[in-house]
Amino acid sequence: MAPKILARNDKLRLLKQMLQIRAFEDKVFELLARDLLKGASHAYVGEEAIAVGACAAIGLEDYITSTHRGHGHCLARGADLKLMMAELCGKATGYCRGRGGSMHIADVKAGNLGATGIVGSNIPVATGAGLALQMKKKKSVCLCFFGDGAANTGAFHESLNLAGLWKLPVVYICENNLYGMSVSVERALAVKNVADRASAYNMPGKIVDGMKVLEVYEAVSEAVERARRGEGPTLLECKAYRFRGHSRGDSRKYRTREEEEHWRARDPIEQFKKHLLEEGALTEEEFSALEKEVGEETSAAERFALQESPDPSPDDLYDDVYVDYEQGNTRLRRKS
Amino acid sequence: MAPKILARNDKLRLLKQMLQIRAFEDKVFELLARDLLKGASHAYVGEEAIAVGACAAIGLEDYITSTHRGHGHCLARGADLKLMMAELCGKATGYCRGRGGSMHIADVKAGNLGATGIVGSNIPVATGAGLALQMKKKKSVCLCFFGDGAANTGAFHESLNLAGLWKLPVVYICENNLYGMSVSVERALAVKNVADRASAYNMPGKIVDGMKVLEVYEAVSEAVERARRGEGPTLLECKAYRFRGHSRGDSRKYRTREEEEHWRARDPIEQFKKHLLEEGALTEEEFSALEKEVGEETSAAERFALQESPDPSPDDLYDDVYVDYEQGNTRLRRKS
Amino acid sequence: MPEIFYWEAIRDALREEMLRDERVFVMGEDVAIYGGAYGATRGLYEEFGEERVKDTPISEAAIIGAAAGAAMCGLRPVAEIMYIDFITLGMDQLVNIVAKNRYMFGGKTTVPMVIRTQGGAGRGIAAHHSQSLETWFVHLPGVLIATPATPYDAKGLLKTAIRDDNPVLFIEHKMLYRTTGEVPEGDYALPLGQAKVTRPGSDVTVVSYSRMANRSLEAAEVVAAEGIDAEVIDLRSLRPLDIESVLESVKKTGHLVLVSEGYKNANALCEVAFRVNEFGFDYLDGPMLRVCAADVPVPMSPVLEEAAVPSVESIAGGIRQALAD
Amino acid sequence: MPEIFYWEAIRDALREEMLRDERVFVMGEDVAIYGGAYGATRGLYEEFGEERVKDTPISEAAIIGAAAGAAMCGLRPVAEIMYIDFITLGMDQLVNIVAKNRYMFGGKTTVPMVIRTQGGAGRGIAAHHSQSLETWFVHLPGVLIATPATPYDAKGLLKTAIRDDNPVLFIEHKMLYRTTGEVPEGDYALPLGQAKVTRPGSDVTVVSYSRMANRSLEAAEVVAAEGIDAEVIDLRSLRPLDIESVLESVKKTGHLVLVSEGYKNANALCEVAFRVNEFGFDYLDGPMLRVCAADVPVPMSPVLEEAAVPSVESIAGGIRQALAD
Ligand SMILES: Cc1ncc(C[n+]2csc(CCOP(=O)(O)OP(=O)(O)O)c2C)c(N)n1
Ligand SMILES: Cc1ncc(C[n+]2csc(CCOP(=O)(O)OP(=O)(O)O)c2C)c(N)n1
Ligand SMILES: [Mg+2]
Ligand SMILES: [Mg+2]
Repeated sequence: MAPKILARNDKLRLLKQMLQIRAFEDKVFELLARDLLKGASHAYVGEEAIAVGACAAIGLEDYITSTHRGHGHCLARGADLKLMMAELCGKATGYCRGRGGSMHIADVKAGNLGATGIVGSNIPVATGAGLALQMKKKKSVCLCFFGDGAANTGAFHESLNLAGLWKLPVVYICENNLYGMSVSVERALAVKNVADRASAYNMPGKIVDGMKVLEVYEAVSEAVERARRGEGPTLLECKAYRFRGHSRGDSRKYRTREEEEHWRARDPIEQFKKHLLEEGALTEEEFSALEKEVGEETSAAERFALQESPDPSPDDLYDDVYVDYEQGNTRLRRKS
Repeated sequence: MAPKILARNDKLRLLKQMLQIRAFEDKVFELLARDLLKGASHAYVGEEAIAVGACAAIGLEDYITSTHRGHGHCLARGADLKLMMAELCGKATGYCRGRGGSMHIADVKAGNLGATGIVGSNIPVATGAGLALQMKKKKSVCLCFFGDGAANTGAFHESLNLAGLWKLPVVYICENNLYGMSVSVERALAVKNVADRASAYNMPGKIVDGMKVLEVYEAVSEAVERARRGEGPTLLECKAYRFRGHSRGDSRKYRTREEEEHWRARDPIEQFKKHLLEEGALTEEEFSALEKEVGEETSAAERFALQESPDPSPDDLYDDVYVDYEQGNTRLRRKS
Repeated sequence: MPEIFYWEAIRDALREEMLRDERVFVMGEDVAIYGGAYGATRGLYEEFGEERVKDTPISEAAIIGAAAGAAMCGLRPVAEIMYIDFITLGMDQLVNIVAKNRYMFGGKTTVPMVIRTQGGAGRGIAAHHSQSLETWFVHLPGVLIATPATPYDAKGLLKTAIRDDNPVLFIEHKMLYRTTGEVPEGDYALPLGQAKVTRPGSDVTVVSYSRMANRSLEAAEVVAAEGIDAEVIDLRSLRPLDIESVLESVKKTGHLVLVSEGYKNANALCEVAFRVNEFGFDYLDGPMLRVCAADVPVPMSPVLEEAAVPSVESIAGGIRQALAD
Repeated sequence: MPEIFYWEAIRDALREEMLRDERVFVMGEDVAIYGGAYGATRGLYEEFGEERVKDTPISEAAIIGAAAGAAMCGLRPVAEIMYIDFITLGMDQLVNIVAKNRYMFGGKTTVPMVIRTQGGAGRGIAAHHSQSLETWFVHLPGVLIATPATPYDAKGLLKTAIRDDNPVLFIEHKMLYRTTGEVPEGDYALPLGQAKVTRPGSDVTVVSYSRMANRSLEAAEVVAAEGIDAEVIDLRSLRPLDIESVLESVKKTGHLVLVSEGYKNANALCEVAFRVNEFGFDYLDGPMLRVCAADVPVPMSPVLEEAAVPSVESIAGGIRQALAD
């Protein structure tokens, strides 16, 4: 079954999401620089096509799991910019009431099982989500995002083996941005491509141009359909590049400026914009209007986070470690 | 480079080792039944050709790592039956002074880095041994034994990736006896063969008839030579069968008696004996003499362990947790 | 009341909960056809089929992590880790996902799952199959911990664990599976966090859990013959911890002996001691005393193994010493 | 004496030991080209090359296990686990191989390796990057544990750790890398297991380690202004544990406050408390008191994060309360 052909509106939605991710992260880095935002933030800039293309292929009943580089997944899954920004700023109004920050945004009810600070650690979780969907006899799937570095973790291996064995409805989407922090794929992965490992788990593996949102969309759609048909998981490797350093303070001495230029010339937003202009689905004016709209949304998110949102109260520190129990000073008790 | 052709004497040595393993374990199970030996013992019977064939391919400067099913590796690596039996009986004279028992025999100085009770957990250790050999610019190798079940652990994946990446001199020898405890390979491994995974780590993978000691010897010799040449690791999968249950008390309801019969008809000792008889390297009389010799050695080992060896003293309980420190009642102190 | 085995109590709890709630399922190594390394899932595969009783590959991290994912998506997995020694392989999933997701995600998700595992020495199977590692998880917010010592407690606490919306680490003891005890027929659930005074006494309080709770009781009988009247408390769960019951007892006795099969150094029961120091400082007539496993990897040799963990005699010795100090 | 950064002290120790002993090498994630997430291996790759400074894949179990294998085969690896939170991924190797092989194999092998890692909160990087998990390893026979609070201790203890034939867990603190302190030039090594009295005092003993040792010192100055003369002890290593120094101090002061950034429940310092109870029961004029991290996953929000770990103010509060009790 071929993926659904995207209507013009859908395509413009994808473009907008990509712009949102970029604008959001530009803002995040501005706030980091101004010390208005604390913590570590890993930028997705350059990789927008992956999350956006992939999430366009699923519906409300499906799930995703995210990574430490999760803003893109979140936004593409339909997150509210305001609640996201509030979360990054550690505010009570954020997705996780300020407890998670950039690396731990989740919105389980909306199908986002969460980001994680431990590389590879959501791969088993996604696999378990797939198991639940299979056991409940749902036609739903889980998209599992992870990096090239994560493909060398034990969790990757154990999970993909289980999914291949049990034919779980999970699409494993490796975002190969050529580096795990400072270590290049050639210096970390014994094989050339992560997708080369698919055969070790009895699932199809495919390399996708991760700088092209429609290619990602199509590949993920196909894998999703396969999973919905009960034929099991797929391993997709989206080749891409992170334009920024691994995190703030990374001097990027492990890669050349030439390499960066080469990839910047393949900017996924620019490519998609060009494509849409060429097929007549977009005009320059419409693009500018979109950019403006996104800029305003981002500013509104900033305002919401920094001006309209309270910090969490230290009094709430102990809330919600457990369901139905409360931590007193001497004893954890079941609430009555 | 082809493996060294084995002289008649060498072949008889291999035969003897296989007989030793079998006799030793028959004795172990007898002692277990008579309650003279405590703990868990995992029998290698049926798989003797693997350890014996593999260890014949290495020399004194090389290493092995073993598993929970380690008696065969130990004996093939040249262990003293007496010290082994004493160890299984928890005696002070055993390889590990009675602290390790069946699952933790080691003789590091003689090149056996030890058995382990945690499935898969010696795969990283073997990989580190390979690293040490490489860094010391030795031409030595490490043979890493593990089961089919271990091929689904995270440790397997992380280790083989590292070894493939760094071209470490390690030969990974999977003893595929069709089951991990009660779970058949088909119900645990997403692919048909463990060797199919070699390509995921950029190393050669090969399936070997694990019931034929000379085939194992040849395949391991080739992999060892490759490693000595600095060309990196190999993954060998030796297909075999454990004739006994996983451990005592296993009713083997996960497999059929027909399947057992089928494999018993391929007994590695019988096959090798037949081969040697046919090529005129052995007579029935010589075989009987060998069996008798091995029987006597085993009895001597039993005697040594049960009659000539003291239990460890509870006073030594705290010895050797640390080098150069002693544990007093209140404080761990550096010995002066 | 019928007497049944500890393993049967666990099996019955699983079975009844699976009948009650179709979201409950069992997964782990050798839990289906084999029925579990210690037989605690025997018969479930035959009754419920592989849909709900799942043998897994040897992949502890994936077992725990997949259970977590399934739990977040509405199921109620009971995952088995065959030996607590192997939980180290799924430690990241347990510590960083299972225990933290709810809080870290702002209280907006639940991870209702049980990890059944077992620990303890006694079978001569050495350092990789004999540890008692519960202390680590007492030092980890986010999971509840049950440590039943009897068939009755095992069944009642496991039912509660399965019904609880929090992740529960359910730690059995390998030497208890073949012990028997009275268990009422039919459904009952026991609350987590309620210690049980298994022997009332007035001279000294002995606090323990799991197999050592039974040994402590035996030791109390030994010293009873010498005129020492020990009160024995089985904590039954390590989180929640019923410190009130301990305080109440120490208030009466003035002496406290802690007994655990975990390594001595920084043993979880030091927490009990600390709280007694905090909230019952004036109750104490002498130093608190502990009888724990030696700080060594559990040795295989039966002679050494016996010396490495608390025995009835060493517990009795501890009780005597507490009163002598 | 020159003042250098904590990260430099570590780097210098590594460098000097690598020059001294060619068996010493460094491996871990981003330790080579990047120079370590917190810069503590900067320059080593340039000086020693990739032969002895090895970037690894993201494979914590393989890092620890391979270091163990290499150590058993005669090298002296210094493996880096970037955050102690990730040690959970190599937990089996650390617990079941590194810590046990020597004893389990009858004392006939050694595993001379160092695992360098770092813990602690303070950067707003939340629950997966802010834990202080040392307690687990205090409850694990077989590894020594260093927790330096100053550049001087960091350099001297790391040298000892590398030269020691035992596996050593060397736990740095992420908020200390950019603190400075006086460090003599050239070679010196500090013994493990010797606490340091960083402030003599007579009213109350405050025991801590790592970053909290420094905070405790600040808190002591705060209460000094109120007339409370606190003695502050930095344990510097958690195994061996210098309980004598603590006992000596408590004998003098009669009061003990324990300060740790680890979770409160079953915190490793309960071990110190237990031993003081055991060997210094009569020294105590009131309950021992602890100031630890809250029993919650460390939250990201700066407001909550600050509330979750001991602050100078909360430590000062603890000291006051210990004297009020
Ligand atoms: C288990 C673990 N090890 C190390 C780290 C530190 N770390 C954070 S991100 C990262 C690189 C991850 O690489 P990759 O999976 O390719 O994702 P990317 O950052 O490139 O998106 C590392 C090493 C971590 N967070 N978790
Ligand atoms: C990590 C771990 N999980 C589970 C076990 C329990 N166990 C012991 S042996 C075994 C089966 C191992 O299978 P395989 O690797 O094929 O080796 P075999 O026993 O067949 O030789 C299992 C599950 C263990 N010892 N370690
Ligand atoms: Mg990457
Ligand atoms: Mg097997």
